[in-house]
Amino acid sequence: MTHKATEVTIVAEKVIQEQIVEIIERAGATGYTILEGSGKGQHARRTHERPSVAGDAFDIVKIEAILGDRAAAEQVADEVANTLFTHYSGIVYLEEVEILRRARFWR
Amino acid sequence: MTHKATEVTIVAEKVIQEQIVEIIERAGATGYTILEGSGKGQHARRTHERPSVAGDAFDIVKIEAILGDRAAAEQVADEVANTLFTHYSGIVYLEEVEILRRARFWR
Amino acid sequence: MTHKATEVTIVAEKVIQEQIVEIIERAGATGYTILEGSGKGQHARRTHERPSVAGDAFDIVKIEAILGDRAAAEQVADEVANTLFTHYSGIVYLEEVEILRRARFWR
Amino acid sequence: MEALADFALTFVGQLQKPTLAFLLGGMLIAALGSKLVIPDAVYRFIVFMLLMRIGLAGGMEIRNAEPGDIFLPALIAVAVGCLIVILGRAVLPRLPGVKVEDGIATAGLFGAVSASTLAAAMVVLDEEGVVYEAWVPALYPFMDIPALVLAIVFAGIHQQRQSGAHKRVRIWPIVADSLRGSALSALLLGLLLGLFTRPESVFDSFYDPLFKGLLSVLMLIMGIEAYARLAELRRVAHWFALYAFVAPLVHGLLAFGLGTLAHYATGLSPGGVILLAVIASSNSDISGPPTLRAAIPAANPSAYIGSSTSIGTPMAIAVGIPLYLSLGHWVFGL
Amino acid sequence: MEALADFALTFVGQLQKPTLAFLLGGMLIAALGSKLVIPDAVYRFIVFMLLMRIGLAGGMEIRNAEPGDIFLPALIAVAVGCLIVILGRAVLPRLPGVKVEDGIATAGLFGAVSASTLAAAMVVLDEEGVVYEAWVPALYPFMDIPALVLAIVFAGIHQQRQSGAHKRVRIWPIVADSLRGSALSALLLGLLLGLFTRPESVFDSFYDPLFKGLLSVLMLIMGIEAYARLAELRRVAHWFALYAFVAPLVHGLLAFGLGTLAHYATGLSPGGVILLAVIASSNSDISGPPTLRAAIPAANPSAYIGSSTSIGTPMAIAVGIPLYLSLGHWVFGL
Amino acid sequence: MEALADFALTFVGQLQKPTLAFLLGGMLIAALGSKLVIPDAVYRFIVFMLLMRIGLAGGMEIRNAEPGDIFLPALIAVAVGCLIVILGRAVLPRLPGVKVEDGIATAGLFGAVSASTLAAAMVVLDEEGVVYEAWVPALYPFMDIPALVLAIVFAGIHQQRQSGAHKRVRIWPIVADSLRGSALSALLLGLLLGLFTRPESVFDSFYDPLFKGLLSVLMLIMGIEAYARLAELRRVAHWFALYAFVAPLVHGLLAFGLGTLAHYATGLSPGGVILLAVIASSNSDISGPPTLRAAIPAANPSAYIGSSTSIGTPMAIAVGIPLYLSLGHWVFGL
Ligand SMILES: Nc1ncnc2c1ncn2[C@@H]1O[C@H](COP(=O)(O)O)[C@@H](O)[C@H]1O
Ligand SMILES: Nc1ncnc2c1ncn2[C@@H]1O[C@H](COP(=O)(O)O)[C@@H](O)[C@H]1O
Ligand SMILES: Nc1ncnc2c1ncn2[C@@H]1O[C@H](COP(=O)(O)O)[C@@H](O)[C@H]1O
Ligand code: NA
Ligand code: NA
Ligand code: NA
Repeated sequence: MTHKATEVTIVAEKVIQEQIVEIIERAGATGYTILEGSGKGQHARRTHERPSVAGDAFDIVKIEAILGDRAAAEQVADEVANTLFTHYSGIVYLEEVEILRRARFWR
Repeated sequence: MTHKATEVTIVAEKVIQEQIVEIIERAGATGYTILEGSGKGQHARRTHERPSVAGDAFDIVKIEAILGDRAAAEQVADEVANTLFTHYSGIVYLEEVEILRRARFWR
Repeated sequence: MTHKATEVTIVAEKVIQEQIVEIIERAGATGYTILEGSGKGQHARRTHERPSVAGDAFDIVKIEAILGDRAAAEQVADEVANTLFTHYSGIVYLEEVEILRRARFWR
Repeated sequence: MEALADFALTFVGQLQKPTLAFLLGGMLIAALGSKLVIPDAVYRFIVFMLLMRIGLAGGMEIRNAEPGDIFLPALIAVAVGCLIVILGRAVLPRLPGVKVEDGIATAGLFGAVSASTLAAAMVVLDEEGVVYEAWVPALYPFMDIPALVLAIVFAGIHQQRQSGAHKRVRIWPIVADSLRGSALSALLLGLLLGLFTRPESVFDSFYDPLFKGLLSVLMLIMGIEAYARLAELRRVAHWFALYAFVAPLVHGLLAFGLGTLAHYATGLSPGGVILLAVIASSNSDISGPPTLRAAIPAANPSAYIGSSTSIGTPMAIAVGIPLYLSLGHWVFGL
Repeated sequence: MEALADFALTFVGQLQKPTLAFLLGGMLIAALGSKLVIPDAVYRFIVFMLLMRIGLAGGMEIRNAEPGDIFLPALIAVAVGCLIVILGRAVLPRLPGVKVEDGIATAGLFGAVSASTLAAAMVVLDEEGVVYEAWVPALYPFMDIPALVLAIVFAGIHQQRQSGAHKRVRIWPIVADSLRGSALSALLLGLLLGLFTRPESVFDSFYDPLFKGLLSVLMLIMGIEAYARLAELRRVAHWFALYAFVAPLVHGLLAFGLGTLAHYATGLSPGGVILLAVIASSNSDISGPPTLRAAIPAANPSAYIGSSTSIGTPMAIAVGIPLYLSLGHWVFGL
Repeated sequence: MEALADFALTFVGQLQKPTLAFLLGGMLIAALGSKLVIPDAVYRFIVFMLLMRIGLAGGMEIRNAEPGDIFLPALIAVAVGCLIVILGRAVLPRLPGVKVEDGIATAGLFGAVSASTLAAAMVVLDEEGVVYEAWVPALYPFMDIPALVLAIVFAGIHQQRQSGAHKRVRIWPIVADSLRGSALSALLLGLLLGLFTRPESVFDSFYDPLFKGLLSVLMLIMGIEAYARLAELRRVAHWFALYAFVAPLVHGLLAFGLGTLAHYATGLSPGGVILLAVIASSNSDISGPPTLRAAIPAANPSAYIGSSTSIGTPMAIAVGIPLYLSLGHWVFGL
């Protein structure tokens, strides 16, 4: 049997990874997953293949956290958008997913 | 507050990455994200760990683009399926997501 | 035109990757995609950047499989949760997606 | 008979040498299920190092070479590249179960050139004390590019016939794309640097002394990959396997013959003749497959990559190199 | 007393040598929060290079060795590997707060062998001018595999007792899995190549000259990792930390003693005795953890990896190596 | 006039040397659309190797240096780092279309130091037979950190003025963050190891002999990146490009002048003066950009990275190094 939960996804510059993770943890998430990628948006395109001559701060990371509580997920999304995306690159969105082992996602 | 948007995801051989990106940009997307992976489908299995003795054209990439306009997302999916997946490996699918900062996804 | 299908996503330690893939294939999936990442959950945090001094068994992988048949997807999720997540790290969840080329996802 | 005995001896001798030993070692451990993997970044760096080394040496030597000496071997390289593809185009699609596109792409890959095979031959010749003009390895693109272009043109013509639609194959983009690939870029840059600058200090302290050791690692990788891709080969017609066994030797002998003409005509060294044969014998690993995948989408990569990596390359290295070497003994009294 | 003074001197002397200095340097900068990271691809390539170097040297020397000379040291290696696990199995689970599975897995990891510790000892001996049979480092698998197998068998037995279900632990798959791991594959392939082919040219120009320098980078990595994983250790019972402090020295002394017997019985060199002690003292980093994670899922990796990487390995390198070296001075009058 | 002729000769001479040749070669192949990529892992390892080499050499030499000799050059380094940023802060934001934050961040990056430029200069001096104190390259952080800190402080002050809010910029975290970055960590660790331990054996067998060759690969990478990032530069005001052309030379000359004072005051060698000029001339690639991105989020990275990587670094290497070298000929009669 599955349960409803909300996944919040953030695609952003690696330089703010730690700050995003902090917001996610403060909102009560039991975990998160980080994938490294590349991307193009309003700012310069970054590719993952070229050597990181200017450091890896400009790499793109995709951070996903599933929260049992939808309000908490929305809070993460709002906080990231309002405090970090004013100057740094990134997008944030929510999805409804169906989880197994519900207790795993509540703290 | 969140808004509805459509995410189109394409998993395909890297050799057609540039062509997929072109289709996405032509459809009016404001950006896209690329993740490198490996996978198995109807064709030979590729793994990301082994050295790319035959070049990286055969690596698997996952390309995601969120579009504010559902019709545009469908157009991307159709075009990729009809023009590229005739000969090249790959799958394409759509998901509804909830975005913040709506203007970010319209051009 | 799109069709409904179910995506089952598993985030887990790489050490059980082969076992997860087997479950997916047994359930009749026509393919799967694997992404390498890092993450934090109930167990120690692993990052992908540091050298894998203790081997790569502890890396985090994200495995996604889209199945035309929802029951089969649920079966994958249940089996992974019940047989593997008793001792190994990981989460599993389902999402509804809209696929093109329906036949691609039925075996 | 004597020649055969010489070949047998040469072959057994080479088995003991690091180049062949690491190649076979890689196949062995892969067959035994080893999980040893040389990281992709290291693989790519090794290939860069070898091609830069080849390019630098070639460029430094071309400074003093007579352009006339190079002309005929270069022409032979172009001719052999094209002949291989024409031959493959004529033969492969006639075999039962072989799709025309698959046959053409495979012929193209066997006409194209492998940097690792070339480097292996250079180390073998060095160890045997056989000298060659340092610009001979730099003839690589003269065979590689024509072969790939011709295969793609053949595929285009075939598709037009099928579909009736008239769509011209544009040649220059294919040539440019080949030249821009990571392998040829490194080789050509090395050539330029060798020709117009004084890279002796880094050549002598870095690129040259590491050549042999890095090649042993590359041979290990090629061996592992050769075994790993056998599975792919099993999924296509058996004719590909047969072609991959025979073609490298046929191509090498063809080039050896034409090279011998150049030996008598313009003084190409016996070592140069042997290298020309090896270049022809080799089949592209790094640069060819992506080019073909992009340009001949209808061809099944399992067919051409499987036959090239699993059988063609090991044959060219393990059998071809000793064969041309012992032919060199025989023909030129090395 | 004198021996203690000699150890103190040896230890301080080693602190100045690159091997130990880079290890401690890595711990220092990690403690200070440095973001320096040696890329994973480089780490894996270094490990390959070191093990290939060890294997090649061993293989080339075994050619001339008496099989009889090797037999007793190999037997000692097997015995020590088993003894360590039996000891750990008996002691660890008795300690308060230690889960049986965690204790068994930790004992298995400390019975298994670390390539980096072994390589470090070889460089130290070379710098001190202490000679040893080149096949001694190749005894590595004789201790490594029995230790891992025995730990997994113990865990299987324990689980059967718990669950009542009777499920036999199959030994061969574990052995095969160990042999196929990237570390042992490289070592054994090197051994084979050294034994049956003539890899002298690449050994002398590539694998051997780079050994010492690459080891310094590896030591830096091990130091950084040792500090980084202290956090994991903090989350498990303190007894693991204590065990990790004491066990490497106990194991090393045990092997030193048995090795001394072999010295008198079959002429194992003093340097060989010291290396045997180091092999016993070391605890597996690369190959052990994944094997144990797969085979003893109920054991908490933080316990065994934390204690091994954070304390066991630094102890074996920083204290163990100088200790056995000064014991060698004392016992054999080196 | 004579000086100019000497510079022209020196410049043309350097074009032939591997350092400059590989840099320009990289720009060339990138401009021609080459897909050659040196893997990120290799790039990061090369940077580590170079900085460790620089640190070790510096540390080993500081052992015997008079602290008094180092004091004045270190002070000059700090002063130049600050002057560059003050100058840039005063000039850049006045230019039409230049945002204040962008100007400040760019000035900070040009005040900071590039390890690759520094290593390039060392190899050039070595090839020219110009000696210098091995601790001069280790002055790197004395210019780098003050420049970054001052730029961040300026940005903080500016933002306060804008927003009215009073938020103090804390300096220590910025300094600590710089010291912990991968580049400075490697340099400082090398320095410590050189100073307090005896790394001669690995220095002589590994870090030093590979220096020149690895640098040639790094130059190739920097050349490729310089071209690749031109596109970014095109999206920002043209004044950044102009600044990137002129500033490295102005900064280098400033440091050359102050260094000449140190030459007469405390005997800094002519080679040391030249290196001081190069350090000032260089602009940070690896460590500066992430620090600035984190600390001055309002600044557009395309402005500062584009101008630094695409124009500033090539200028510092290709024009700056030959310029200070020929100045050295002229002023010190080298
Ligand atoms: N419409 C989009 N769809 C998917 N990913 C996007 C989209 N827009 C931006 N991104 C990702 O978010 C990163 C930062 O975006 P930006 O802030 O626009 O530069 C990009 O590099 C992409 O990886
Ligand atoms: N059912 C599926 N679920 C998830 N990923 C798939 C599926 N089928 C194919 N893929 C991905 O798409 C790639 C190309 O598929 P194919 O065209 O079937 O070879 C594979 O390598 C997988 O990464
Ligand atoms: N709430 C969550 N949201 C997203 N990913 C998670 C979550 N919890 C765990 N994970 C991922 O699953 C992996 C294993 O989780 P765990 O079993 O809790 O250690 C973690 O390393 C994360 O990558
Ligand atoms: Na060929
Ligand atoms: Na041990
Ligand atoms: Na500067």
